[in-house]
Order: sequence, then C-alpha cells, then structure tokens
Amino acid sequence: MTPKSRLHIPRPPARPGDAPDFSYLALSQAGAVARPDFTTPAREIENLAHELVRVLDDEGVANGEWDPELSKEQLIEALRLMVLTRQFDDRMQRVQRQGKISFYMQSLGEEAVSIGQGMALESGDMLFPSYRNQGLFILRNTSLVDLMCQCLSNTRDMCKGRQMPIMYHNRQANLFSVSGNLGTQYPQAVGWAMASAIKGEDHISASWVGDGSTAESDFHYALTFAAVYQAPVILNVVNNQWAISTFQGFAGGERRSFAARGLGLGIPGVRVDGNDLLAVYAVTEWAAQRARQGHGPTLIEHVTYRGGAHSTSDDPSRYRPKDEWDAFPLGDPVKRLKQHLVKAGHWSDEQQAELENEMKEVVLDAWKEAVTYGTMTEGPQLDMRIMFDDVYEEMPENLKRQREQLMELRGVKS
Amino acid sequence: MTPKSRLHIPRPPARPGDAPDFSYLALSQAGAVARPDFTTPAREIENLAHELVRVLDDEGVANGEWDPELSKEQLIEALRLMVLTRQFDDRMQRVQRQGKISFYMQSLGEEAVSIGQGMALESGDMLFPSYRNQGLFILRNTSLVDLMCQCLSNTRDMCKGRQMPIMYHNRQANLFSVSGNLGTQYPQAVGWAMASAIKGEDHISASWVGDGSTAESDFHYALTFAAVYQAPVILNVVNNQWAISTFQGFAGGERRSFAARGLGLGIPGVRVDGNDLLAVYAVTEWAAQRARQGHGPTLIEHVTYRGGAHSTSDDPSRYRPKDEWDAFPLGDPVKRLKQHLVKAGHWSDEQQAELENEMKEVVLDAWKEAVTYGTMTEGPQLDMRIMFDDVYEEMPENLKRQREQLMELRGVKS
Amino acid sequence: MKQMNMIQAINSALDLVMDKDPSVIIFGEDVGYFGGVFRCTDGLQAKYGEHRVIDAPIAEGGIIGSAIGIGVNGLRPVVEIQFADYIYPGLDQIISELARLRYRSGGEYFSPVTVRAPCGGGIRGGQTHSQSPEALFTHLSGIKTVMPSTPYDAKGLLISSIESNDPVVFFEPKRIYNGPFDGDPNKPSIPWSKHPGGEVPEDYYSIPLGKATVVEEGDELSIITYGTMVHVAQAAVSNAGISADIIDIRSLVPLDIETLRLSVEKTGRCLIAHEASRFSGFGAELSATVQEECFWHLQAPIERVAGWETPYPHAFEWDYFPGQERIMAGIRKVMEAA
Amino acid sequence: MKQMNMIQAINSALDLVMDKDPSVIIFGEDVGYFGGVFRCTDGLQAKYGEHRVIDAPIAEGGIIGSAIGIGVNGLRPVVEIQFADYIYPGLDQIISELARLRYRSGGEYFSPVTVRAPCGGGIRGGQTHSQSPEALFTHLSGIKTVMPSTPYDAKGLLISSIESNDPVVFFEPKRIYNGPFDGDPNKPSIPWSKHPGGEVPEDYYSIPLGKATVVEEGDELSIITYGTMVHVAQAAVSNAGISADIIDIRSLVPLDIETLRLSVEKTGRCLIAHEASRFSGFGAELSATVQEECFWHLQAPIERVAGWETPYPHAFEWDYFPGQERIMAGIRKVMEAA
Ligand SMILES: Cc1ncc(C[n+]2csc(CCOP(=O)(O)OP(=O)(O)O)c2C)c(N)n1
Ligand SMILES: Cc1ncc(C[n+]2csc(CCOP(=O)(O)OP(=O)(O)O)c2C)c(N)n1
Ligand SMILES: [Mg+2]
Ligand SMILES: [Mg+2]
Repeated sequence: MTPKSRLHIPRPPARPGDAPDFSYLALSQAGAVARPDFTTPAREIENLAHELVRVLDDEGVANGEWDPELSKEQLIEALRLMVLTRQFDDRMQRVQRQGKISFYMQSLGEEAVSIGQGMALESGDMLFPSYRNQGLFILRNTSLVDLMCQCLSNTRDMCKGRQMPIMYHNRQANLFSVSGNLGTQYPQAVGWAMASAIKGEDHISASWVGDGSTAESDFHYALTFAAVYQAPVILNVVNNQWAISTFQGFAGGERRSFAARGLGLGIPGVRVDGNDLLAVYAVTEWAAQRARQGHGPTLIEHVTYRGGAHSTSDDPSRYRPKDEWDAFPLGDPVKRLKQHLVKAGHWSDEQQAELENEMKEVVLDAWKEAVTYGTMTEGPQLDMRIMFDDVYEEMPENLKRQREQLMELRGVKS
Repeated sequence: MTPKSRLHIPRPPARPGDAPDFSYLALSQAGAVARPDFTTPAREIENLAHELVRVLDDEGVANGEWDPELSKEQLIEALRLMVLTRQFDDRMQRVQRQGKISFYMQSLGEEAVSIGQGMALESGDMLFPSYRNQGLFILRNTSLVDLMCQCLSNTRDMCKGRQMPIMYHNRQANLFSVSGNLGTQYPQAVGWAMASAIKGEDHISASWVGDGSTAESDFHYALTFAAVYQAPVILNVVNNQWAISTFQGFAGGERRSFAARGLGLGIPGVRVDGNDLLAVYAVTEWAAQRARQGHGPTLIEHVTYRGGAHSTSDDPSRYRPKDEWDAFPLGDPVKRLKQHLVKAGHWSDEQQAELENEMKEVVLDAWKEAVTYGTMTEGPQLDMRIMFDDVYEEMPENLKRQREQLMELRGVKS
Repeated sequence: MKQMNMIQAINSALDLVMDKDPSVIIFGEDVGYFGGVFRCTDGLQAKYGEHRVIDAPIAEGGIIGSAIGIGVNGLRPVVEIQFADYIYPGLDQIISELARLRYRSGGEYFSPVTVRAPCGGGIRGGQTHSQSPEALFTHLSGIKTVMPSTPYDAKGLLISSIESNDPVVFFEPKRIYNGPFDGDPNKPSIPWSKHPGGEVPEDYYSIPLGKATVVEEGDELSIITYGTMVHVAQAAVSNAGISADIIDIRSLVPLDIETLRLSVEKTGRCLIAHEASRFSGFGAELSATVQEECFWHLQAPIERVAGWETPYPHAFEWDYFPGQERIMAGIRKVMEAA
Repeated sequence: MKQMNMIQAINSALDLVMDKDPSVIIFGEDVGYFGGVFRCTDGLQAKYGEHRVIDAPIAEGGIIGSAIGIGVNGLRPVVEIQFADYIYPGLDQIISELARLRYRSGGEYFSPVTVRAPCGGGIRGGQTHSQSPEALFTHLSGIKTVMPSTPYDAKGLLISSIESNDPVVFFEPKRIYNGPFDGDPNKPSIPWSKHPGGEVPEDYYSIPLGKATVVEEGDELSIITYGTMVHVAQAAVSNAGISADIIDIRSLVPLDIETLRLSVEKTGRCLIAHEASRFSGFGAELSATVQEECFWHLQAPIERVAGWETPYPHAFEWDYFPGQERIMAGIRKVMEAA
C-alpha cells in the first residue's frame, strides 16, 4: 500500500551523516525591516510575521530602526547574564552527568531570548516561563543557590522536593511555576493579563512555548482568548528548529512562520532573530508598549537553534547532524553580543575570558553552597512529612492519616 | 474595579429592541473576486480569505469566473433539495412543539451550504457533518422516514434509541455519525483524509463547524494536522453570526475572517457567500479539485445567518433583534436561487408554489409512515435490551448480567 | 426565608458573593448577556457589568486555563461549563494544572477557581447531555468535588466553594433544578416550594465542604447517596417501609467518612446509589471505604445501585436511570441477605 | 524462544502485526525516524516506511482525534502517547468519541484505535512523568484498559489489543521496561533475562483480553494487583513467608471477576495493590467487586495498598511508592484481622 501513498511527510533538511542545510530559513538583512509605530493596526504590519527583524549584522554592527540603543552598561549586563546562564547550564549539565541531580535541560544557544526579553519587561510584569527560560530566573535575581537547590530536591528546595529539576518558580519576582506539561501556561498567561485589564492595572504578562508545542490546544486557546479580549500579553514561540527528534515542519512550520499563526485572529506577529539580543530586546519592548497601552497581544517568533540535547535523557546525534549548530546562519547569541561590544570598543577578548571565569566561579561557589543543603543521596534530607502538605490549603483528614501511617512504618514519631 | 477595566468585550451590533445592523460584514460585489487556478500556492491567494466570493447578484444574475455554470436540471434539483430540507425542518420543528420528539435543530437560512457543497462532492467522499447539515443527509438520499425515525427514537431508529434527535449517520452514503460535542469531528475528518492519502485513494473528506466552535481545540488540531500532512480535506466554518446567544465576535471574528484562520499554516482560506448556492458549489468544487489532486486542504468560511432559534430549547428574542434575519444583506438562499431560476426563464412563482406544496406532501407522507414505527409515547417501542448492545463488538459479561437484571426487574424473560 | 428553586438559589449565591467580594468574576459560555442556558447567571451581568460576568468563547479548556491565570492574578473566577458532558476538553487544565499548582509550587501559587457544571440525566438529553462524570474528579488529589441535592444546600455549598482557596468542581444535578425528583417520570413534577430544601434564606450563609447530612434517620439500613438520587432513595425507602439512614454526602472530596462509619456501625447494612455507571463509579470508593471502616459490623454485602455500564441512552432513559424499583430491589437484596 | 525486555517485546508485537496486516499504522510523537523516546518503535519506520510509522505534531488530542478518523477509513492505528501523564489533552476524544462511536451509531461505525502509554513512577520523573491514570479509563463504557507486567504478557496482550475492533488503552509500566522491579530501589537492577516473563517467542501469539493470570498460588491470602506491583507483591509475599495467590489482572476492563472470586473464596482474605493514589483508584472497584462477590467468604476486611493521595513527588519517590514494606504491613493487617 505504501508506494501509492500521497501523504506528505515533513522532512528535516539533514539527518545524521548529511551536511547541515539551513536554506529553508528565510532571512532578512540586519536593519532591513522597518519599525512601525506600536499603535499600527495588525493588518497593516503583517510583513513583520514573514520577514526577520535583525539589528546586529554579521560584523556585529547594529543597524536600522529596531536598534534599541542600549547603553554600554546595559549591553555588558546582558552579556554577563547570558554568560552566567550558560555557565549555570554547563555546571548543572555536568552535575547531572555525575549523578548529583536526576535530570537537566540546557538553554544553550537560546540565552538571548530570556535575557533580551527579561530586560525589556518591567518587574511587575508576570512571566509564565517554559523549561528553557532559566535565563529569566537568573535575570530576575533568583539566587543561583535556590535554583540549584530546586534541582537537588534538597532541604532548601523551593518546590519542597516535589518537582523534577528545572521546574522553578519565584513568586516575589513574578515568575510563575514552570510546568512539565507543554503549552498549559499559555492560556494561563492570557488569563493573568485579562485579570490585569479587568483590574485596570498596567502590568502585562508573557509566556513562552517551543515550536513543537504550538500544536497543542493551549496555543490555540491562548491566541483566541487573547484576540477576543485584547489581553495585554506577549506570546512567544521559541523556534529552535527541533522538538526532541522532530523537526519544526511537524508543527506546521514548513509553509508559514510561527509568527503568522495569529494573523487570522488579528494578532500581530513578529519574527525576530532570536540570537540577536538587540533585536529581541527591541521587539519585546515594542510588544510590551503595545500591550501596556491597550493595543492587545503580540505573538513573537524567536528564530534560534537548540544548541544542545533536548535534555539529559536525549542523544541528538541519533537524529540530526552533529555539526548542525555550527552551520546555523544566526550563530551563537553570546558570541554575537560579545562581537558587537568589541566592535563598539566596549569590550575585549580578555574581558570576555575574565567574565567567563568569573561567572564560572560564581556558579561553582553557588553549587558548593547548594550541596550543603543536601543532595539526593548525601547530607541533610527533606523531612518526608512535607510530601503531604500543600495538596490543599489545609491538610484533610485522609492525608493526616496517611502521613501518620508512613511515619509509623518508618518508625518515626509523627 | 469595573470603571478602570480595559478588557475588551466583543458586542453584537444590535440587541433586542435595537435596529439590526450588518455594517460590520465585509461584502464584495458578485463576480468581483477572481478565480485562481486551483493549483495556485496558498500564499498567492490570501485575498480569497478576506474578500467574499459571490456569483449571484441582488437581481439573481450569475456573475464572474466563479459561476459554475450548472445546468437547468442541476439548478432545479438544488432548489428542490433546499426546499425539501426546509420543509423537513419545518415539520420536525412543529412535531417537536407538539411533544412528539424531544428536541430539534433547524438549518433555516443555511440550506445552501449543505446542498451546494453536497452537490459538488463525489459520493465516495466522506462527510463529517455537524448538527446543522441535515441537507447533506437529504441530498445523499437518506430516506426521510429514516431521519424521522431517528428523531423519534422509534423501532426503526438507526441509532437504536441511543441518541438525541438529529444525531444521524448513514454509513452506506459515507455520512459519519453527527456528534453532540462541538468540533470533535474536525480532526477525525483530517484523519480520514490522511488514511485516504496513505492508501493512495482519490477520496477526500469534508467537515463542518459553526463560527463559535472554531474556538475549540479540535479546530486547531485539524488545521495543524491537515497542514502538516497536506491532507485532502475540506474544512468548513459555517459562520451564521451566532453561537446560541453569543455573537461571532466571541470566537475571534471581529478582526479577521474565519477563512483566514489557516493562512498562518499555509492553508488557503476562501470566504464565500453561504447563501448563494452557485458560489458555494463553485468554491467547493475548487477546493475538492485541489484536495483530490494533491494540493492539500482548504478552509472555507460560509457567511450566512441562523434564521431560526439555536434549537427548540432556545429563544433568540432574548438576545437579538427579532427582525435581524430580514436585514441580513445576503438574504435567504432559497429565495435567491429561485430568483435566479426565474430570471433565467427556467422557473415561475407557480412552479415554486407547486414545489413547496409537493415537498410538504413528501415530508408529511414520510412523517405518517415514520410514526407507524412508533413515537416516544405511542405505537411499537424499541426493545430495551438493545440498550446493552454495541458498547463493545461483543457483549461482555457485566453487560449480559445487567441486561438480565433489568429484564428480571421488568418481569420480562431474557 | 424565601422559596427558591435550585437555579434561583445558585443565582442568589453568586449574587451575594459578587456583592461581598469584588474579586469574584463569572466566566463561561452564554453566561453574560443571556444569563446562561439554564439561567443560573440571569441578571448578574446587568448588575455587575460586562467585566465581571464575562461571555466566553466555546473552548472549555481555554476557559479553565485562562481562569487559572485570572485566579493567580488575585481574582476569584467562577466558571460555568454548559453541561458536565463538555468538561472533558478542560480536563488537562484541571488535572495537570489547577489541581497541582499549589503542590508543585511548594505552596506559593494557587488559583481558587470554582467550576460549576450541570450534570445528570432525566431530561431526555441523550448521551451528550446526561452524564455524571464526578468519579473522575474524585481520583485527583488537589481538587474538591461537590454535588448538592437541594436549593438550600446548593446555595450554602456554592458559597463555600467559591470562598475556598482550593479549586472546586461543583456539579449541579439539572434534573432537580426546578423541583425534587423521586425517580418517577410519570408523576406530575413537584416544585421546590413543596420541599423543605426549597426554603432558602435570602442572606449569606455557607455550608462547610466535607460534611455529609443525614436526611432521614433509621436503624435497619444505611443508604449513602448524593444528588438527584437522594430523593429517589427517600421515595424508595418510604415505599419499602423500612427504617433507614439516608445520607447525602454532598461533598465527595473531602468525604465525611465519620458520618458514614457511625451510620453503618449502627445499621450493619449499606446500600450505595448514584446515577453514573457503576464500574469504577464513585460508589466503588464509597463501598471500599465503608467496607474498610465497618467490616466487622456488616451483616450483608454492601450493595451498589447505579447506572448501567453503557452510555446514557435517549430512548431508554427510564430503563437506564437507577430509579425507585432498582433501589427497592437493592434494598430487598441487602435486607434479605444472610 | 528469545530473551526480550518489555521494550523489545512491544517492538516485536508491533513488527509482527504490521507485517501481517498492512492496515496497521503507528502514529505518535518521535515514534518515526527516532523510534520513540523509550525506543519501542525502533527500526519500524525504516522497515515499513514513513507512511506507516508516522511522526506526529505534539498534540495528543489531535493525534487521537485523527487516529479515530484513520481507523474509520479502514486502517488500524496504534497511537503512542509519550507519557501517560500527557494523555489528558486527548481525553475528550477518547471519552466523547472513541469510546462511544460504535454505540451512538447503532453499531455502524467504530474505530479500532489502540493507545499505548508508558505509565508509573520509580524513574525519578516527578509528578509529570510518573502517573498511573488507569482508573479514569475504567469508568468509561466502550474502552478496554490493559496493563501488562512482563514482556511475555506485553507482547501477547498488545497483539490482542491491536487486533481488537474495540478501542484499547494499553498502559506500559515504564519502571519495568528493562527488568522486573521488586520495589527495592537499593538493590541492583535485574534484567528480564533473569525472569521467566522475559522468555518471549519471536513468533506471533496473542493473549486474550479479559483473562487474569495467577502468578503465584497459595491459600492464606489473595493479592490482586497489576503492572509493576505484581513484582513488588511477589517479593513481599516471599518476605512475609505466607502462602498467597497473587493475581495479575492484566486487563482492567474487561475484568476477570471469576478468577478473583475463586481465589478469594478459597483464601478468605484479600489485599489489593496498585501504584496510583488510593482514593477512587482502580482498587476501589476491585475492592467493591470482591466484597460483592465474596462477602460471605471474607474473614477480614479487604485491604488496599496504593500510592498516597498526593501527586507523585520527585524527592520522596520511595516514600510514595507502595513498596514491599507497605505491602507487608498490609499483609500483616489482613492476616491478623479478627
Ligand atoms: C503535553 C505534553 N506532551 C508531550 C510532552 C513530552 N515532551 C517534552 S518536551 C517535548 C518537545 C517540545 O518541543 P518544543 O515545543 O519545540 O520545545 P523545545 O524543547 O524545543 O524547547 C515533548 C514532546 C510533554 N512534556 N507534555
Ligand atoms: C464541547 C461542547 N461545548 C458546548 C456545547 C453546547 N453547545 C451546543 S451548540 C453551541 C453553540 C455552537 O455555535 P456554533 O459553533 O456557531 O454553531 P451553530 O449552532 O451556530 O450552527 C454550544 C455552546 C457542546 N455541544 N459541546
Ligand atoms: Mg523546539
Ligand atoms: Mg454559529
């Protein structure tokens, strides 16, 4: 029956052994896309969903109307945060390999998304991050020790031992609890924004999903509700080309950009170079102004590349060329920002090396502290009684009884 | 808190007591929209999603490239089927009012959708109808008696007494079982089409949802899967302006057409005058050719108006002007086709009156026969044992035991 | 005191909490201008405005998902799902998110969403307008599940549900919206004004979640039930001429095990009744619990009377519905067992 | 005969049915080129082509919805849901459509979809990679629910499931994919080659759905269980030094009541064990059924050992998991009850 089949099957341009091929990626020149006023009606700016907003060119020079003209200090701070995120990831990846934590997911190659967007938003804005937005937590000053303790499920774990690594939250910093279920936070972010509008407040919300997750129903719900109520929300699709082993074509990315998904609902879409911190910042600021001033939601697609494995459980060499990232035309966001700073005379290779060492140290110090609160196997351990808390606001009888049963079994006084 | 709220709330243009206002409806002149070749890539024909394909003008004259040039016989047959559908609805609505059936839903004002589309499709094409597509059943020669017996849940009920009225199916005629759950059949239709493509067959599938139902997840799933696999399917949105009491703006129809919803996935959308049988036929034929020849799915929005109540449980005078339908700029599909036939010299008022009487008779005769198979309260009744059949292919022990229990209770030998 | 049917009682509960707490909002299909297909939210949009009584797109998952976010942002959403049969598209948001948010965030985040849904059969609704899916929710840690059987309870329990900081799924047996129903479809229907449960204070009051109520006292048998079946059980007991405790559990989660235990210890016999299909229905948990708590007091097997293990059929509604005759057969079985 | 782990046994079942019946297709996230995150479909796309082993968008509801249509069009789809925890977005299509299609269409339409989903904890997966939601499915008329405990059973039951014209939800306890697990995480893991259930014929065979298997025979106690817990129960019984029937029900729906009845009539004592939370878990139905069938033979209350009524916590996996110590405590309770 197979030979006659006419079912179209999306295929990635290259599999292991093939030469990488990114000819499918539509690119624009840095500075080429005009920056419309943020009040422009959605249907007049549909081009933004198809072109690619870029500021930094291949030489590291900032171009065009989207240049956010960040100060030297801001740029260096952004670089520091990206490097810190990468060093954090690197350490956590390695401690997972050593069996100190059960699981980990890096954001390698996608650091500019979290850092660029986080910087462009206000502290009162509520963020609904995905599992690849650790940069947002770092940017909003969540202590590295806290993040590590979560991954360790130790006595200082903010999740009280209940969640796999990386499922952080930070209530004080307006960072929602990361969900393991893809896409679920998208309509929640829209709901949060609706409440903000109902209350007449100026805070907006933002959420992130991957390219693959756009196929989930929550993506549709979020876009529909955001459009209907003109909710002040920024919805982001981080298109890193892959969803585990599956190429973004399986999410419908073969014919149109992900940024175009909301056009049919009147939601403006902006496709941005996700590895260009300046462009990410500028586009986010534009969308935030739009939302904050009552012009409704924006869908942003960040074109980037998942530099590492999907997670520590994954081996990408089984399904894509090993050197694919090297061939990615939008490069590495850290290198590109560094190049820009160097070009502008603000930075040097030495400073970069120093920064990397410094951040490595910061991370290492945090790790040393974190493990003093316990690891999965050593040091202080969480009291298992805590397992029965927080299922409800008050512990019901059945859970009290079960807690007692467990304590008896373990010969512990409850 | 309310005064400061900035939440946008869609509003219908008129509520009871207000004058109807359809100024929000974007219209095109009959014949004004060009008919591209059906092989044209989606992104070159995005205009079809925003304009309105019309063939019949206000005088009943056929215009432009989309005129399907149906024969006199075809036109008269279409008129007959629309009139028959309307008479069928009318009778069933009335018998519901008399308490003979428990529930009913009319397709008043939307008859051209089912009849025009049904005529343009082939008998091997699989249809996944909604509850307002009774015209498809009538067109594909489901006997009226069978349809009525389903509504009566009587001894000849195809659903064996298990379903509310109107949840028909017709396996021989490739009509799927109507679902009471909104939207669920949309991805099923896509799956059916995928299987057709896998098998290398030429049959396509089609499905229908209302404007309101586009907000459901199944709408998104269907569009995504149809786009990814380029499934040979026609997805229809019957935009009759209302979803029970809720104006189509609550489904996101305020800013863009429903036809535009697939553009972001590369699915061409066509917005068609749903009350113009010629336009509906032509657009469907175009989409069917596209699908059948391997060019993938099409999303068609039929702009029409729900002439009656949502169902026999509904009272639309509570939420919309009583005379709204009269003001609907696209008129009544039956009157418009009749006008066209008259204009062309094929038809007269007398013939129309005769046709209406004849169809009324046909329906009445069918009804008289149907009730001989029993009504809810009188005549032969279904054997309640049938309630336990078809849960599984073979009846499991628990159901056999329960059937026995019931028979014992009722003093019937099992 | 005023005579109210269950719709009015629910409306009154919503009205009072909205008046008392400006953070309460209502969200659902057709709930706004129209006041809901069962009219439970009638008049509330006119009174509290379009921004507090909000018509929603037809997307149950989207409604619950966005309600979670609304709740996280300090408001208190009361969601209406038009029929319990249509709650399934929202299950992922309920199971994976709403129920677990407090737990997974170490107690830092929660969303106090109340989901109202008319349930149950007896209105010729066929398989898509008759379901009682409550059992599914009782297996989910982190959600409370409630079903009232009178207007009085409906109002008091709904107020508690909305005020609870835990998410609640609140099922309303639509067959008894307008009057108590004893399972006999051939008798003329009775309005709530003829039933003591139709006496409802106009003012605010609440009934704590997790407390069963013994609607009739007796010593030969304990009948454990909820929703419409409370009334059917009452009629059956009166026909059977036995002396039975009839316990309306009202709140399925948390469950008032103490009241069940005391009753069955007293009577030694137990019958459980609900409208949903028997297999893995909530009666299974009730039976298992009673057996565990009262084994040594049981003089007969615990009997379950419930819907058959088929979808709810349109034409055979009254053959499917576990009415008086089936409860009486069950009573005979439990009473005669030896 | 060959040594296979459960992944290989599942792969072999899929391979054989695909070879035998060209209408069988596989559909799911990462199942194609990659062969599935647990590698159950490894090699099948290379062998049967991209049009029979199809990678899907990440949309469980869309996968199941379109699989229904694929099934209606004469093919026989085997769907993989990557983790049972992610089946909820597909519940509406399963409950409202897949389970009811045959019934609602008067027997004219059906769709023979098999939904495979790895379930259960013990792999440090936390609350989103450890769930056992089987109870929810057992309440739905029109669906069969299966969970094997050995590679041998997995292959035979999966072949039956795929060949069934009824829809089947097939849960695979992922903790025992690579070897039997007796509940002690500190012992070195054992491969299936050390267990008789790892002996799997390379050829086609099938095990009928609806038949339990008695994996150990004894006369003091009946332990009713399924999935991973079968192995835990075996270890606990051996530690406890009692003589017990251990019944692996394998198929939850349809349930082999006869085997349960015969055993409990013989032993007079019954313990039920599963990994899912206790309240309204499938153990509730098992307990209620056994109580109804065997009341007069019971010498002690039926005991349930199950997961606590909380989400599955990452750090406390082995405090949550109903391991040997909890089963042994349960055994003591049942055996000492008087
Ligand atoms: C509802 C649901 N289905 C499946 C999964 C398993 N899963 C985890 S990550 C992932 C891929 C997601 O890809 P994408 O959205 O592109 O995000 P990325 O990992 O590339 O950042 C899958 C399938 C899940 N977590 N939740
Ligand atoms: C999943 C689901 N949610 C809600 C309903 C209740 N309901 C039945 S019809 C309807 C309105 C549908 O409106 P639309 O899609 O525009 O179709 P129309 O009735 O106008 O043809 C609603 C809300 C349902 N049947 N299924
Ligand atoms: Mg991705
Ligand atoms: Mg409509």
